[in-house]
Amino acid sequence: MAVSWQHTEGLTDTLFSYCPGCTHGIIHRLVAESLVELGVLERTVGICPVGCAVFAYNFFNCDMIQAAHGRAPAVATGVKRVLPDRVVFTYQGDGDLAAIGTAETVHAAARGEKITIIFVNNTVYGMTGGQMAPTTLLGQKTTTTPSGRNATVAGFPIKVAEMLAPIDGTAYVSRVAVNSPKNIRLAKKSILRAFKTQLQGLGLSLVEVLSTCPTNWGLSPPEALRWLKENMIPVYPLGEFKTPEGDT
Amino acid sequence: MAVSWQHTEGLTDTLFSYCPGCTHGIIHRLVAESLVELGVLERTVGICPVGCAVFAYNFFNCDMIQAAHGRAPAVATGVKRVLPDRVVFTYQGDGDLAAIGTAETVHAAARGEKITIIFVNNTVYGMTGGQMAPTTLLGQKTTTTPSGRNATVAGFPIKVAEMLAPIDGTAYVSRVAVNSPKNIRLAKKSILRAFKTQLQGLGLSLVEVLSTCPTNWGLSPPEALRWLKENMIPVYPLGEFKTPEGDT
Amino acid sequence: MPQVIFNNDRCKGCELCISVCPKKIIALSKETINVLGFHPAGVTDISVCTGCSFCALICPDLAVIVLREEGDNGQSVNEGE
Amino acid sequence: MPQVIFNNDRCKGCELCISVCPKKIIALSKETINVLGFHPAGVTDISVCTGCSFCALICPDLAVIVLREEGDNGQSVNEGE
Amino acid sequence: MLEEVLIAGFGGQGILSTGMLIAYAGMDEGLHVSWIPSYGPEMRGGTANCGVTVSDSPISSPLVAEPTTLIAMNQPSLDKYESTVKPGGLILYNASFISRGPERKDVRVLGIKANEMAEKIGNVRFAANIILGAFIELTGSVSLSGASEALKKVLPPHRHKLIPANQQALEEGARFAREKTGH
Amino acid sequence: MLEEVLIAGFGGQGILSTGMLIAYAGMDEGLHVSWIPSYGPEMRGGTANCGVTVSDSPISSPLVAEPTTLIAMNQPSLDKYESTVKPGGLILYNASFISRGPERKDVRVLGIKANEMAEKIGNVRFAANIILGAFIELTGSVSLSGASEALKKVLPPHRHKLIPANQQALEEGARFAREKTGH
Amino acid sequence: MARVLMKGNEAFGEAAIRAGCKHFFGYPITPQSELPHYLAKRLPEIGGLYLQAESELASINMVYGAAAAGARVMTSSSGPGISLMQEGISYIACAELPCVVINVMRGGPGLGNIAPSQSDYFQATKGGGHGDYRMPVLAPASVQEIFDLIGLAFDLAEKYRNPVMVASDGMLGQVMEPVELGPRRETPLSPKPWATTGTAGRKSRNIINSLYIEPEELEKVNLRLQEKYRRIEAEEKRWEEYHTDDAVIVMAAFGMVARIAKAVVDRMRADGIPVGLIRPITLYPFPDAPFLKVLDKAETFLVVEMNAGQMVEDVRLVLGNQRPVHFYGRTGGMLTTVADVEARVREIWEGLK
Amino acid sequence: MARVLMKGNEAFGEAAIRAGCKHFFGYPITPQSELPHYLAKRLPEIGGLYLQAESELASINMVYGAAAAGARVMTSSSGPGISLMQEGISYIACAELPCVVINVMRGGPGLGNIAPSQSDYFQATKGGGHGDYRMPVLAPASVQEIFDLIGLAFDLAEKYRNPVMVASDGMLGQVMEPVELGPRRETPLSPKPWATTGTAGRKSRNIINSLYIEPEELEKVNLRLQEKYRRIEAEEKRWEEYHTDDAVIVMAAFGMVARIAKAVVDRMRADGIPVGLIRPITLYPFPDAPFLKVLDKAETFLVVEMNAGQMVEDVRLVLGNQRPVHFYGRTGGMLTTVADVEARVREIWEGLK
Ligand SMILES: Cc1ncc(C[n+]2csc(CCOP(=O)(O)OP(=O)(O)O)c2C)c(N)n1
Ligand SMILES: Cc1ncc(C[n+]2csc(CCOP(=O)(O)OP(=O)(O)O)c2C)c(N)n1
Ligand code: SF4
Ligand code: SF4
Ligand code: SF4
Ligand code: SF4
Ligand code: SF4
Ligand code: SF4
Ligand SMILES: [Mg+2]
Ligand SMILES: [Mg+2]
Repeated sequence: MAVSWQHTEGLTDTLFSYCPGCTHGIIHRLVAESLVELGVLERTVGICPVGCAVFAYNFFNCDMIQAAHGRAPAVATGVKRVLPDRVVFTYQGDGDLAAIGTAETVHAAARGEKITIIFVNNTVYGMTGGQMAPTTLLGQKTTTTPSGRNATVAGFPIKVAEMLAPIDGTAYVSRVAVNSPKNIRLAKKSILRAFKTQLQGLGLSLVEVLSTCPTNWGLSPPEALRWLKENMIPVYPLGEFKTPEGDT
Repeated sequence: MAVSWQHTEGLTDTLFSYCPGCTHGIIHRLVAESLVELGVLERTVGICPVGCAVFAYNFFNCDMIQAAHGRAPAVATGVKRVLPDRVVFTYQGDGDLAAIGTAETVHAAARGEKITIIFVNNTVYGMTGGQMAPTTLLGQKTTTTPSGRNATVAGFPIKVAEMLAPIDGTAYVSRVAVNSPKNIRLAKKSILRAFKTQLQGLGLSLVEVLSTCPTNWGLSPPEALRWLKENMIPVYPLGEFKTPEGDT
Repeated sequence: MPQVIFNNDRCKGCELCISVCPKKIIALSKETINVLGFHPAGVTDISVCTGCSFCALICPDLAVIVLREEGDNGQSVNEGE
Repeated sequence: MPQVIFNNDRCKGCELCISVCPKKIIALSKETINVLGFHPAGVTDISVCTGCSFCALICPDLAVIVLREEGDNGQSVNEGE
Repeated sequence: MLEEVLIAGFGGQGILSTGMLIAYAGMDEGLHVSWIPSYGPEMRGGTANCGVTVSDSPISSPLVAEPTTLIAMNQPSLDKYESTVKPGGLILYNASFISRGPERKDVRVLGIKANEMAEKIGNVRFAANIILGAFIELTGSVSLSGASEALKKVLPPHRHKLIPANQQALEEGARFAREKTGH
Repeated sequence: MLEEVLIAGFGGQGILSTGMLIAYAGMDEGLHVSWIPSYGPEMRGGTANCGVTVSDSPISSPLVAEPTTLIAMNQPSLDKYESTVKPGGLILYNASFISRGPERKDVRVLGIKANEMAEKIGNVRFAANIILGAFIELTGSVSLSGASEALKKVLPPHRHKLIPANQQALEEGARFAREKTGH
Repeated sequence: MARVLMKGNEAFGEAAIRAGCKHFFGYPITPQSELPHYLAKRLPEIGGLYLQAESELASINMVYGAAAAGARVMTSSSGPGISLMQEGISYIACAELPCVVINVMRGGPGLGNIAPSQSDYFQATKGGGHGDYRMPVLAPASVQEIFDLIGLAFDLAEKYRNPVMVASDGMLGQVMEPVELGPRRETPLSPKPWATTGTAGRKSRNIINSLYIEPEELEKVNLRLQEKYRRIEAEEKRWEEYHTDDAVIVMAAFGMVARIAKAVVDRMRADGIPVGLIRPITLYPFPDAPFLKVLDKAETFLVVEMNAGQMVEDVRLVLGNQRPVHFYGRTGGMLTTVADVEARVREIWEGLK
Repeated sequence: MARVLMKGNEAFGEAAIRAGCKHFFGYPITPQSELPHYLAKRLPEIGGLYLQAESELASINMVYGAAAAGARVMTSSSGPGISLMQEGISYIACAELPCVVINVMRGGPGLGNIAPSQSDYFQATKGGGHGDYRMPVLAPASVQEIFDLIGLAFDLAEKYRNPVMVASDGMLGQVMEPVELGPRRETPLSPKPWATTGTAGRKSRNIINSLYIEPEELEKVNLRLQEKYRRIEAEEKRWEEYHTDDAVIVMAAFGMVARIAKAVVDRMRADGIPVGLIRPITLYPFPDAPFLKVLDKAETFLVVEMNAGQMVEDVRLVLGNQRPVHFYGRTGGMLTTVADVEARVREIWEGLK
């Protein structure tokens, strides 16, 4: 019998620190599997953010660096410029990447850093208790938008993939979701492609992954998958926004 | 006889601190004239950046705040949220706005702050001695790209107007130049329009103004105008990228 | 027949596997509480399992392994929406 | 006839006005040095001045004022490229 | 009088609000009180705990490192905190979730199948209040009526209709403790 | 020996490199030297100045607040710094640009129409070196040959063909000073 | 007056509102997040503004703008976020704008952890930003005191046109304690003729600035600032004394730790050992008077902190080498307990005999 | 050896290259810009990397990454930019990464100006970032000494796995002075088995981290750091003494100011007045020994700084109240001149008689 889905050596045995049903775990697995499939695990350096994935250094089975909130792309730049033949990736939440880390993200993109960014969009600050993120949907209730995000006061959601794709320097930009087996398979393909782009030295690759935060959304994990599909995907459409072959 | 071009009361009598032939002075005049024509000068608060325009508080004849490098949009946000009926503008260089201030710029845009940003793109850090800016052209020599900007090392120019126009929250985004009488007239129209957008409460308005830095470009002022036309405009095309009526 | 192995000690009882199983043959065991304090998931009737692996794909905690006959790829990528 | 008034004390001798004057009637006065230490600009032959105001438009240092007849708008916006 | 209570269990078991009931009751009785939750990413693991201090003199540190009473709502909590209880103190545990009871001999111990009792009242949610009732009965540090009163402040308005059932839970717990210990 | 020179004028008049020539010459003669420019946005106004110290003992502060010699290349510089010169010191100024000479009576003063002299050699660019030649002649703090040598280090390679003309400027300046002051 | 149970972090928020603060700009960080949560709810109710900034950098610069525009304004954060505000605080200090910054301190350095700590003492009191500036730093020791000190913080900020920091530790932020709520302040806020509100109705332009390109001018500004700091040092030192009159051993501790120290004083006195406590309420200006006052009886001092010994430098600066200054501290969020401090005091007492 | 005229800022760059540094990340700021200009040119020539970051925040975090990857790495800035690096420096200190940070100090606070200053002393020595960390701070007084101290800075950084700051003032950055250039260091850099370079060829994963969520663990880290700082304090204090043996008045000054003080010593001694100078070369660890050593002769001390009196606290901490400690300083870029300091010394001398 063949093992079709198996624990990957790209991950340690350590139990994830995520809440039950939080899809951060799925994304971890896809990234780890990709590194293993490409045979680059032992020359990979990963950068974890500040956010629920802050403990990712316990999970990814490669050398890892924990970066200051939002600065992972700068840290990755430091690593990649010193070790150009290593595979370098960051794993960042929406608060980390799209709020406090906006400048580092845009400029790593503009410099065409040969790194891969896994960007986990769950529309909230998970770790700190469900505050509004730059990606919070209009009308969405969070601990800091108790009556729902109101554009007049709190502004509009930021569409990261759309913002970064046109920047010269990015080579691959996509948006995927991990709300269904099908989308998980597509997400895996996209993540693989992002790392391949890095290996080819083409520029920055970024995969925005729509993810759930059942805890702070106040939903059961299966409800959260549904909420993602019904509310997030319409605002954050899936697809490849830029490929090395040309914008799509 | 009618005075067709006259010292505007939007400016003080203080002599500009800019180098001979630096077009910062033209942009100052256009902004000041606009504030006077709209009759809002005495309810305007301007924010100056860190850059050659750091002394703008000596020149604009209205209340002024000097902001930390790159943070003018955050400072403007603080002012506007406290005094929503005032006209608030920032005047920022490319280092200030597009390097260190990237996050503040993008987020003021995403929040749809009802402020006007005058963004002076002169492809270098003027004040500190002509270093590379995010807007430096590929191949352009600066004090920190002595052999010309090389994308592999130093990345690609950032196109600010193009990056900000698609962000929900911006209402008016344009790019103009002050290299000729004709373009100066068009620039004036655009700046007026930006302030009108603010007065209508429609969201953030930004005018990117292509400007010269004869000193750091190592050119005479007339040569600098020509260099702007021949080298900058092809990379940074002029036009309105977003208007309240819809993207153009 | 495919085999679906649940690692009880990793399961957080999130029910995502349950929600995607096309055959509705996964359930939490209400009686057991695992080391983590959760009711772990398990298969109720393996005989109808298609080996589609949706359960393993969606499990965020690496608590599911699916074994199936060589050559049987379960459902295709385009399914499982 | 239009009048073109140069404020010598503000002029930095940058020659931008010179470069845009369609009639090429502006020059720096090589003899004078103003308080700022520059050779200030001035009109050499006002009789051919069109009153287009390009000089005033482009002067970055508010050193030029153009006076012209009512109703005469000089050149239009689309000129002066 | 100094009562330092540590309440620990899963998130969702009403740990934090149970602690608040004690604090409110104590406050209304004119005592010095403090309440402090564990905070941060431990939440992620689904555990929750809080420390409540009730005292007749000002409280120096609100953190409960050596509780006089431990209320353990699940096995990991009991395992983790059993050893910290002050000698002579009290351990109350939810026997519905805990099969392996405490081993300490120098403290009073009472296991309560609180879930089962709560379900009888109508909802497992009341389990924590059953144990709280027992705590009040056994320590007398606050009054049952004080805790009952406090429900109004602690429960959000849309749950106020559950107050009677919660009060019943407190009383059931108290009665159980009285019967069980001959208190 | 302690010579503290302040050289001031417009940007583009060769202020900074003239200062460097003194510093290099001093260094090669085994003296302690330092050179420091004014820096920052004053540049924007088109002014430039630098301070050069040449001394036979270690230099405490390279900043020249009270120069022993002021070399003023334009009117604003002379106006600004005239009063700072040490009594008994020296003021050299470019009379081509400066109509209102210094008023101090307690210092030596020499005005040089350096632009005109430089144009004779072929380019106004040599004006600063003409004044430098005069400075060397009048103070002897460094040698003319030292300054001539230093041209190689200070001028960028593509200007090395101008070295002879620059040397001529130094000599003209020295000669002028000699003649003018009977030095 | 109503006696309610309130969380420290919420008390910061409510106290600010009661002090007339209507504008808050901040970025979430544990262990202070209940503060923004509270204000996100409460401020709109009173017609105020809660704005979540994109970062602490943005927060502090929004505060700069709001303060320039004349508002009573506050931000709040913890260790890493406060570090990011250092440039902004230096600007605010130089531009002489009033504002309140709350630091609910957590374990450092680096990302550290979110457990209580007092390890940002130096940063707060000596100036973590560049240049010669200072700001009053207030350290509440109970939820009730938060109300007093937040009010004071705003008053000092406006009186001196200076940023004021309120330094708490994570424990105080998280604890719920009973508080008596006074009435909301009805007094009109002080006029701010310097605010940049537009020139309408005014003769001259207002400019908010920290750039003084001429050294002469910048020195003048610095002299004015230093003169202000001397005034603050003369007028604003605050502290609490607890059984110091006849104390042979005098402890010094601030914030929550002082409560632990108080319990130790009680225990020791119960045993007849004359121990006292000085609790600095202002960390800057540091209260020297209570230390100098006890010198006739006090033989030795013990500073207790949740850090590696930072305030101990200020105590040493006051005492010189007139008396030994001992230190006891825990770091990384480990708590100083009554038992541990007591043991240390007993040890010192034994040594004295 | 070649004697060349070199600018302080360029010397920082050349010295770093000679110390084996091949990676520089920075953001322009006056008065240190010639440093990036120099390295932008020189580093590519030797196969190194000059990268202009989008901000100082990015710079310091690129440094964090490059140091984690095992490189000898440096950044440089001035006041406002250094303030923006405080969070990053705290992270680097906790993650124990070696790197060198240069601060060419300018007038503060706020935007201040670009004139020379020493007003970031507290920030550098007490920790401007959050948490209990320290870093060695070296203060060169001449362009020549820049070469010595940059080499030392990298060595200390790697020996202790700690950030090291080199604090200069704008004057030293701008001045050109003759220097003798030693040979470029050929010694291999120290091995860094802890670096995150990929696991290939290694048994276990390397992790660079500053998060220790359990207080017990974070306290252990802090104890280890404190132990390291005690070691640094024991082993790395450096200073220069100038005529201190028989000095009745002892001055203390660092950096360029110490040269002015030296000139004052010479002038006073020419008049037969026994004045001496202690020049701390390490500002942290602060050299106490030379102060204690002179106590039998020295009756009074004078600290001279280009700030409002920051190092004076460290001198007072060393001396307690054994001797009066006077202060003379200028701020905002105003320069302490030989004449002014001399006047102050004479005044003190008169007072002694
Ligand atoms: C400088 C700084 N500011 C704030 C924080 C607090 N903080 C920790 S995680 C986080 C946001 C996390 O949200 P996100 O990046 O969306 O990740 P998620 O937890 O949702 O996966 C914040 C604000 C911090 N650690 N450092
Ligand atoms: C935090 C900080 N970093 C760096 C600087 C130095 N600095 C002053 S102006 C400037 C760049 C100015 O360039 P730009 O914004 O393009 O304006 P320009 O002078 O070209 O008009 C820099 C880097 C500073 N003052 N503060
Ligand atoms: S808080 Fe949200 S994002 Fe974080 S682990 Fe829990 S569910 Fe996931
Ligand atoms: S340096 Fe450049 S941008 Fe600045 S004033 Fe001069 S010409 Fe203008
Ligand atoms: S493999 Fe498919 S059918 Fe079988 S249990 Fe898993 S999800 Fe259900
Ligand atoms: S998806 Fe995984 S963790 Fe969730 S219930 Fe199923 S087996 Fe358990
Ligand atoms: S108005 Fe026109 S024609 Fe007349 S001087 Fe000016 S530019 Fe020349
Ligand atoms: S454009 Fe203005 S400043 Fe320039 S030369 Fe003409 S008048 Fe003078
Ligand atoms: Mg998130
Ligand atoms: Mg620019």
